[in-house]
Amino acid sequence: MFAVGLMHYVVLSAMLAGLGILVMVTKRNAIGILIGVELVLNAGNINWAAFSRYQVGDAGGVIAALFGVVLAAAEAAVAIAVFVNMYNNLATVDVDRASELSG
Amino acid sequence: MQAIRGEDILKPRWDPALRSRALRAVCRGCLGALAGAAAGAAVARLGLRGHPVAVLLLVVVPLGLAALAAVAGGLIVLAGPIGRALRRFAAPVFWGAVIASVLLIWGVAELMGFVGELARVDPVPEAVTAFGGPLTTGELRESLRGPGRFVLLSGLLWPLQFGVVRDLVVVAGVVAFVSVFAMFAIWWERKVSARIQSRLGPMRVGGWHGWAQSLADGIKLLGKEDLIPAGADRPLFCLAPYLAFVPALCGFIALPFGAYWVFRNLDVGLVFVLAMVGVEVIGVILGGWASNNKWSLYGAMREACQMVSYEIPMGMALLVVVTAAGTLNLTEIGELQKSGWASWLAFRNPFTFVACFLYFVAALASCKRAPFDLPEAESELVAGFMTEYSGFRWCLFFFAEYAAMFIVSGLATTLFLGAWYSPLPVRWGAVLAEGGLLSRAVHGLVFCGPLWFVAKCILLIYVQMWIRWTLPRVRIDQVLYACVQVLLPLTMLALLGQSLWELLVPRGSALGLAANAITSAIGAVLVMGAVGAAAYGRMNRRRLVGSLAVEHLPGA
Amino acid sequence: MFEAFVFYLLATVAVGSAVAIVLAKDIVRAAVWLLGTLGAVAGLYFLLAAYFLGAVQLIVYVGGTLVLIIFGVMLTGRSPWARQRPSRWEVLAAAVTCSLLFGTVVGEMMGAGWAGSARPTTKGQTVAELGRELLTTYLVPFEAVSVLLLVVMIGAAYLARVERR
Amino acid sequence: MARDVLLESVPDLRADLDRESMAAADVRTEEMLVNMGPQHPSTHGVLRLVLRTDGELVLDAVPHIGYLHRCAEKIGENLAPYQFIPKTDRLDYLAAMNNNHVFSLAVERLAGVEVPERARYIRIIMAELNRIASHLVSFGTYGLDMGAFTPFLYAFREREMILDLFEAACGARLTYSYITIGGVTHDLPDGFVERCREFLDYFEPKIDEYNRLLSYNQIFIKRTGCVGVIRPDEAIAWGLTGVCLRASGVRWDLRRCLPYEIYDRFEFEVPVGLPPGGVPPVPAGVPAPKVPAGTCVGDCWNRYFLRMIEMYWSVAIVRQALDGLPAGDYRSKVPRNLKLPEGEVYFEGENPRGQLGFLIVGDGSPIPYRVKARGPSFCNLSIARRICRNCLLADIPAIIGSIDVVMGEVDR
Repeated sequence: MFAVGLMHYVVLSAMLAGLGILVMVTKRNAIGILIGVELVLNAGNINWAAFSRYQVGDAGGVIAALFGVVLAAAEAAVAIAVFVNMYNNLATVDVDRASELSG
Repeated sequence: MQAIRGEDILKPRWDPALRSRALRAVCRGCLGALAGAAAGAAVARLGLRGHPVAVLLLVVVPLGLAALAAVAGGLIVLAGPIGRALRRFAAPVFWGAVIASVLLIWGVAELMGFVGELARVDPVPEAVTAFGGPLTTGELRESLRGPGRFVLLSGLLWPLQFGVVRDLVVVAGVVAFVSVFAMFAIWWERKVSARIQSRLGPMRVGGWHGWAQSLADGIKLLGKEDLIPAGADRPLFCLAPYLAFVPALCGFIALPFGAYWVFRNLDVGLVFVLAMVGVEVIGVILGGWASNNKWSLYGAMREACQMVSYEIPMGMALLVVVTAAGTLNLTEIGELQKSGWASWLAFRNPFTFVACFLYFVAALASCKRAPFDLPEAESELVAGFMTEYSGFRWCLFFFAEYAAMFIVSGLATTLFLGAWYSPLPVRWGAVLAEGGLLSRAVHGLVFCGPLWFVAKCILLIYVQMWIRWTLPRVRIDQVLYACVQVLLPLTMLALLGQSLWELLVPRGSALGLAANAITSAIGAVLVMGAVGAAAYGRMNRRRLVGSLAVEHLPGA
Repeated sequence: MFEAFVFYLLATVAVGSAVAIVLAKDIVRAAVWLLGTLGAVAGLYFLLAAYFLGAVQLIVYVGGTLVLIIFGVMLTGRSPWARQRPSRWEVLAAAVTCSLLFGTVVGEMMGAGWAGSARPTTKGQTVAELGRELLTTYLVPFEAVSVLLLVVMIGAAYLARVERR
Repeated sequence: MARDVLLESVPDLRADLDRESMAAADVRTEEMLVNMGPQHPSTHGVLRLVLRTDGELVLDAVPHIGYLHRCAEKIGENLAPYQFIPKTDRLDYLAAMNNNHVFSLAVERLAGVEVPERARYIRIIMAELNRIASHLVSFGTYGLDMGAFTPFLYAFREREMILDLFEAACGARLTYSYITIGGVTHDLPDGFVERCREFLDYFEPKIDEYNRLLSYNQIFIKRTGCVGVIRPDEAIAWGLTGVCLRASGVRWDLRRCLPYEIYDRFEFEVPVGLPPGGVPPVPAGVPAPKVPAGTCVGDCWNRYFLRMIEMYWSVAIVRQALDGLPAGDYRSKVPRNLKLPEGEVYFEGENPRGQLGFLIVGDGSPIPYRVKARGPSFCNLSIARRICRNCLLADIPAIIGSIDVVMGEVDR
């Protein structure tokens, strides 16, 4: 119980991933969905770091997590740019109302 | 008409009834604590066979409380004479308090180091987690040299062998330092601005140059009504000042004040401190957003723009030094600069020299000091993100600002300006460093030590103040232009040049030494020039401020 | 014991904040709760001795991405639909699905038999080692990420640009 | 008249206005109406500007006035002129001497009162000293608007000395009522001339210090250069006077163009706004100022800088007036119930902020039938909406500050 191991981190990350997907599904605001995506990415990154420390034992996992952080930042930048643009054109960031993009 | 004198402001106006009631309560508390200590001693000796934890909890703590109560009682009884003495000898009291606090900090650090060393002598890993701890009070008493048997002292020292306790003490020390420093800096900024503007500034509260002004202001602020606007997002509004203040405090975790004076010697110390400076912005943005005020919102937006953009040149300018030092560990970077003035990293080569100035400009912008104080520009945005704040929460924003000033100055000191080392090579004082307590104190005063670090930081903060009270404010588009089109390319060039320099110019080559000599000479000339200008201004104060004394004029 | 205490504390903060994001009605509140999750995850990285990752998480995620998100919220304003909630059965269905997903994942992982070594490694965790690895073993992904960042920078600047007279 | 010709050349401003607001409307971003004032640190009193903003960009700024209205003109119809003089103090309260002066001159012209020679010189000394004091406040608060706090205190340090001089002469430090119909209320106190000279010798080099501190500061030039530009034809069309007009390059100063009192006896120049590299005229013996790059005629920087140059010339005029100060009466005998003849007079004088005019209609009784003031701040403020359009939020204090309005005079 008191010794923290790999499984603790894996379960935590699964929880965060599940909650992240829940956020993605339930939010209609595009930025809310982005927040959900960030949660899922964080969950993945925890796994990378935990496996790197407890299972594999080299720097690969940490580096993959670093790439994950960078990708998340990049994704957020583009997403926010898209949302601002969308807001400029449609005056809303409700994804249900942005059906024009699908055409 | 009776003039209001400064000392009246701090004069306690005791209601005699209240005074006797307070005195009685304090006496009762003192006696109760003493009785509790006696009972505790009996219980600890008989029931628990003198276990250190029991002694600590049952005897030392009540005795401490009794001592506090006794001191409080003494203060109440002697309030009149003490107040008079304080007023009479304000300057000696002030400077005595400063020196005493420095000695106190040093003493606590020495004791902690002493106990830590003892605990490390006999490392029994299991014992650390066990109830008793690796060291008993008896062992501590043995190792304390001296005539008496320091039962109480060893009881006090006993908890210090645990890392958690030492950490708590240091955290308390850091919080106290930040608070006291912020109050000092606020008072000092008022004095500096006053001198720049040919005024006197606070002169009354406390006696010597109004040194207690910040204290009085703090008490006033604590007593103010904590207003929350009707349309505000209450939880966020209340949370925001803490989100600004706590990261600023966390920045001190990895900031080294001396070779061993660092809370956590992180391998990534530099990135951590930078991150903490960057996280502070969230509190400001949320404060601006939650206030439900358009001016606050403007302040928040400006802060977000400015911080996010200026972190890049700031980080890049620091990277220049990191490539020269080859590490992100702030303590190791500091250790590189122990061989005197010329070894300071700012003078390593032309690129680090330039990066020093670039960093300073970016740092000014990122802790929103003038001329980059757009988020709180009073002539445009009333008070920016702080418009709706009052009392303690407003105070927290202020503390966060001064803490951030200290952190960015601390980074500049650590990375560019020789960290905690004096301009003299530290090996000149090697003999002193080996000696006893006194010679080590002299060594810490002359060659290296936290005092040098703090002094350099305060000097840099003074420069920040000087700039603030001289320059007008820039416009938001100019702020962003200066960042993206001026600072960023320049820092990039400096980084590129520094990388090439590291590759092409070997350590100790003629070119490297020549560059080192020239940049150190330029630095020395700059410092001498500043000192000379200050001395000139001091000597010609009257003439510079105004030859026409007021008493010459009619009506005066 | 200490490690376990810190782990459970941070895990509680992370999951609690994530739950709060799900329940948050206001998008700014959700962003603030995200701060809790991100900070706690950074703490977990420190606990995993991945100090560099933790510091990067703080500087990029909290200091950069989160600010960007809050900025985005401010730029897109409080439009009347931003607070609109999905219907109750939608939330219920989503929650059930996500719980199932969570259960499956955990079950699979339990079955996978990853014991994890009892003595966690400290290899490859210092900045120097990370840097060396990045520029040797992982050079290609590193460069790919660099190019990606450049593309993102240009793309975001292009997208967010407002055409004015 | 030259003015009419220039007026015709101005394009229809209203059409221009609508076109711009139409163009701004089709950008789909969050527009925000922001209330700047009446309580705001940089609206110089109780001016209220309603800003229509898009982010940091100000699309439109509508001034709302009237928060300081005190019925000054109506009061003027119920008081004898000498009783109205204290009310004129409270119009442009930073230049009370000049207000007294112009009102007294208007009444004297209507009633045909002669003013002794000594009083005329004293009036010039006081008016020009007050011009310096007023420009000092303007300079200091402009620095404050730009975020530089220090010039403000420097300016007030020097203004304090002028106020000491005024206090010695009349006992008041803000609302003097010193210049009155037929002369001044008291003679100058002993030693005034020497002290005044001492002040002038002290003050003149300070102007250069201010220039080095603020005027030539690169940040300051970047903030104010080519911001809020007023073209000369616009300036005339909107009825601007004083510094706002001259900064646009129109050489129009009543002291020189239609000399009143005894201004024709003094040597002084009328500086106007100049393009970069231009050297405005200054008295001999002071460092030559130069208009720096990054500015243009009619911008905020030129309006600000003209005040600095005018302080040099005011110092020069005061020196000449002190030299020529004759002995004699300081006030002519004016009956208490001075009958105002039937008829009307409109008289304008050059105040620090522009031309202050008084229209006084007499009907044979001691109390005027109508008193009407033309406040320069009011007319100058009218162009604010025109030049505060499509600028940044931070430019608003820069523009309003450079117009330098005093709300007491706008609202009257």
